[in-house]
Amino acid sequence: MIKHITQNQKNYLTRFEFILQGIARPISKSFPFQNISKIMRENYAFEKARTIVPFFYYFMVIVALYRILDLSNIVNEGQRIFAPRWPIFWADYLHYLTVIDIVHVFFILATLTGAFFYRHRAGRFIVFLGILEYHALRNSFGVTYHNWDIWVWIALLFIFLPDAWGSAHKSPRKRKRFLLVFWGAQAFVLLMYSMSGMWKIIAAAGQYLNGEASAVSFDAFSLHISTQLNILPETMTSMLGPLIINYPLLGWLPLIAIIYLQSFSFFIAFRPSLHSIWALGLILFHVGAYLTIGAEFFQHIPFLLFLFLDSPFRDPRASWRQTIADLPIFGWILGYLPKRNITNAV
Amino acid sequence: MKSNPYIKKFTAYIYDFPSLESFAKEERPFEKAKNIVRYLYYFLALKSTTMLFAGDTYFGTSENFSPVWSTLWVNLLSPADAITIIQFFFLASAFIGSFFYWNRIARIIAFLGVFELHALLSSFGIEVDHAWYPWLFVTFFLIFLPDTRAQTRHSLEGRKFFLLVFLAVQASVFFTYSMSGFGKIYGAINQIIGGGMHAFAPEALALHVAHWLASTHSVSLLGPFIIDHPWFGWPLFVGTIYLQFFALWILFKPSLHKLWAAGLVFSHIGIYVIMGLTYLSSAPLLILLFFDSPFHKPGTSWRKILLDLPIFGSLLRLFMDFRLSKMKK
Amino acid sequence: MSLSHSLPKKLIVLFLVFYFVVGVYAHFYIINQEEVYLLYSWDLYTKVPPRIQTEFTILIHEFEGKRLENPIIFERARGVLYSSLTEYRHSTYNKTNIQNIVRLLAPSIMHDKTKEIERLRMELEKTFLSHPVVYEVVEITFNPIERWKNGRFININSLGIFTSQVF
Amino acid sequence: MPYNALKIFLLSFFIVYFFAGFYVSKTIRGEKYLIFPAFLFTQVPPQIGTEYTVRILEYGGKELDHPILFPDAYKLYFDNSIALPHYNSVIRRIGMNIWQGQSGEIGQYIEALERSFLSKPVVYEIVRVKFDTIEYWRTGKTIEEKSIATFNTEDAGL
Repeated sequence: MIKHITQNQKNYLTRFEFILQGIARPISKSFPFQNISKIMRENYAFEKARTIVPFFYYFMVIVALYRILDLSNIVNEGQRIFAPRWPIFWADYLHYLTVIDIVHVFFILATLTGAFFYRHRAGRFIVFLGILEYHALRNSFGVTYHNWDIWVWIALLFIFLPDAWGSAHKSPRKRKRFLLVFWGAQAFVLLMYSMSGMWKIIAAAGQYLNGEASAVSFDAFSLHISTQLNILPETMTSMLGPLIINYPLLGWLPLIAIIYLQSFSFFIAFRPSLHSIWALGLILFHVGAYLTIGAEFFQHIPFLLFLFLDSPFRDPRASWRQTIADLPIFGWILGYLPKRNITNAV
Repeated sequence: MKSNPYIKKFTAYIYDFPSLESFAKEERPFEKAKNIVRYLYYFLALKSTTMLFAGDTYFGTSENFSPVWSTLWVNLLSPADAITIIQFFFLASAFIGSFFYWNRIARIIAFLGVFELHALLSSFGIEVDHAWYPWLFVTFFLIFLPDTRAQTRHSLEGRKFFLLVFLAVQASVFFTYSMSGFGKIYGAINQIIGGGMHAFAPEALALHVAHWLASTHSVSLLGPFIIDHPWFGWPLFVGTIYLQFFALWILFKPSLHKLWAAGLVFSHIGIYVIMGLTYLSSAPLLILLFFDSPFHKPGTSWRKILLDLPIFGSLLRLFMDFRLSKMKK
Repeated sequence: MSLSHSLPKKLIVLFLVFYFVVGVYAHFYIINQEEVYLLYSWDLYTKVPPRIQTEFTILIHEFEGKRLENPIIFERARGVLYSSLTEYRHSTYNKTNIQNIVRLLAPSIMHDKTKEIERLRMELEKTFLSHPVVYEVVEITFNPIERWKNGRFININSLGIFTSQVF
Repeated sequence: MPYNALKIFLLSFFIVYFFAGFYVSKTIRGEKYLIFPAFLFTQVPPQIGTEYTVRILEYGGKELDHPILFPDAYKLYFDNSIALPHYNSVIRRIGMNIWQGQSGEIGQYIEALERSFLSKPVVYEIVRVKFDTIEYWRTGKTIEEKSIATFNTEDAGL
């Protein structure tokens, strides 16, 4: 017993230093690019990323085609308010229905171009223009609709992919650059979730200190749901909403889990072993959010699947132990435990 | 007979698909095929979530419910409950497919998801759902893939097996098109014998459009234009029949996979623009399966692609052989 | 060469920081984030709604010449008394538009701003499917859970009754 | 499953499906659950075409001053439980079978049609219409209208 205390004292000289190290270790472990750039040097990561990018462009064609099914909705919408955003500045000179036709046809043709010429920067740029025009059209009805934002930004980021397609152009420099842009897309997707989580935490702290209902209250989720359902017409409801309103406790842990999942998303950009778990979690979150408060953000799902489910940065040899150790908070706590056990044993 | 040089030459014109073993010997086709399988399930996952959003509007009304044999169990519940159950089963099955596509049980579950969804959609009213047929076939054939984890290496035999199943998946998509093309040609022959209007006549598309738009009381973007200028419709219609009928043949001409898929996607866009019909469900399959086909050899020359074309390519080969033999003389 | 000094990396980090900073800025300083195109703070469902909520809304008393026994609150009347902007199920477009008008209308009634009232009434009444509609602008206090479960309000404070006209 | 067995299975699957599809396409419905021949738009409509349609004579117990044809009655007298293109195929099948003197399989189609009336009883007739296809689309003019059967929703079955 005595021996182990002294060793602990040796390890952590002062209490202050102990706390400081506790904070610094997870941060220093996570934020520099060390981990990522080490993986970037490996060939398999590059090969994997290179197989994912074409499918982004193929899916884009599918998405563009399916927009046809939505045409009548858009036509109805624009007959009331139509205030073109800047990317469709040319809309002022044409009839509204012509604008819709042009944007949709261009979107489909642009994505088809992308499917054939995604290896060329010009091809990827045309795809970006196509989705940008469509996004602008979708947002020209007086209200912004952020569901398509992700497609625009990722298409923009992918323009900067270097030309590393042929087997002849595989210089390490290009490979790294390719992976970097790919990582940028991943980080961007995760950043959006982290921002969403960050505001929730800030608001929760403020509301808690004011003594109001906050995210940690047991009835928080049912307050969210009932407020949303109150403004729906009488015939509409969500599938799981009524259940959670009636049994508020059911919603407590899910809400905390969502905040955890969202807030630490950006951190996950540096933790490839957790990519697929986070993808699953965020997809479940989207499905759950729709079933309770009716919030629909399904446009994000392809990215969660593409970019994270089989992430190029994930080490195929990584063990479950490693994965759990990488978990935010839980992993950090666990990170201290085994070490102490070892010192105990000594 | 087999030694007959003309027959040999003729078969070479139409069938020069290398053996699957030669593909299996390489790493690339197998890796590609494996990758595509994954994205097929991703699409189902995406589709299942968006369908959730469309809600029960996707389905018919319960008064019209007349179950097919695979949804007979719904009679124990109400159709509304069945819709919920099947939607969620489809959602879960698609994600199980996405996450564990390498496991056969997961693929069986994914197939059952599509199967029950299609059965449910076919249980309203009197018409069977057509949109999910291609996916029904595809998910069914995918079950036969060898049970393999993504990371493990495969034996030559295993890869061959994998590629054969993948070829069957591709075939199932092109098969439907070929059936459709065959039906049109068969109908045209019947009509020609009967002595009347037929599919190869210049006004054929205009008549189709006029008849369809009048009987469905619908409008389309370019339909009226085709009716007023029937000659513009002729190449489109004959071209579509050409694309459809030879689709299955193209399966064995990998150099044309991408072009053919794009052509068929275009024909779907055309059908929408001219007839006002949205039939998009096989477009994702065309794009995912054929745009980056595992059997396509990169760097195939335009010459080879041209020579692979049905009819025209064969004629061209014949012509070139003729020239060659003349030059030899 | 060292990766950490490469330009693309700096650009990507810059992009992420930029998006984040603009998002934070938008959250604090741009009240109507609909103005910011393509950038967003993602502050969705940030605050937990309070247990006691106060809201301005309108109650429909008379519609198509028929007097309604139980006045309908406007959110529940969408698609019946109001045209809905979109056919989307669960869409919130229409709600935001009409609710924004009501949110401005109520205070202007309280402060007796005649011109403002005229203008906002016109905006609001344009969305009615038929005329005349007799409606009441009210301030309601309620617990959201109770309201959803039993349709009960704690308090309804009337601000004024209007009859819609065709403008 | 061994490789060769799979190969034979797959090949025979496609061949069997093809013939099954071909066979099914000859039946009245043109398809069967799980067997879809994909024979769409196989016959080019003739320039002078014949179609079958429904003409409503009495509706909700009241006789109509001007009998109304299905295209104009759609949405007014029918609910939307059947999509419009399906209505057409339903009516076409009823008409064709009556015209050819086979009333074997029309029972379910009559049932589906009658179920979709918004109000009953209805007296309607099945009309065989002759028209110039393109002219019919442009102006809606027909060359000849001939009633081939009259139904009353109150009559049980056929």
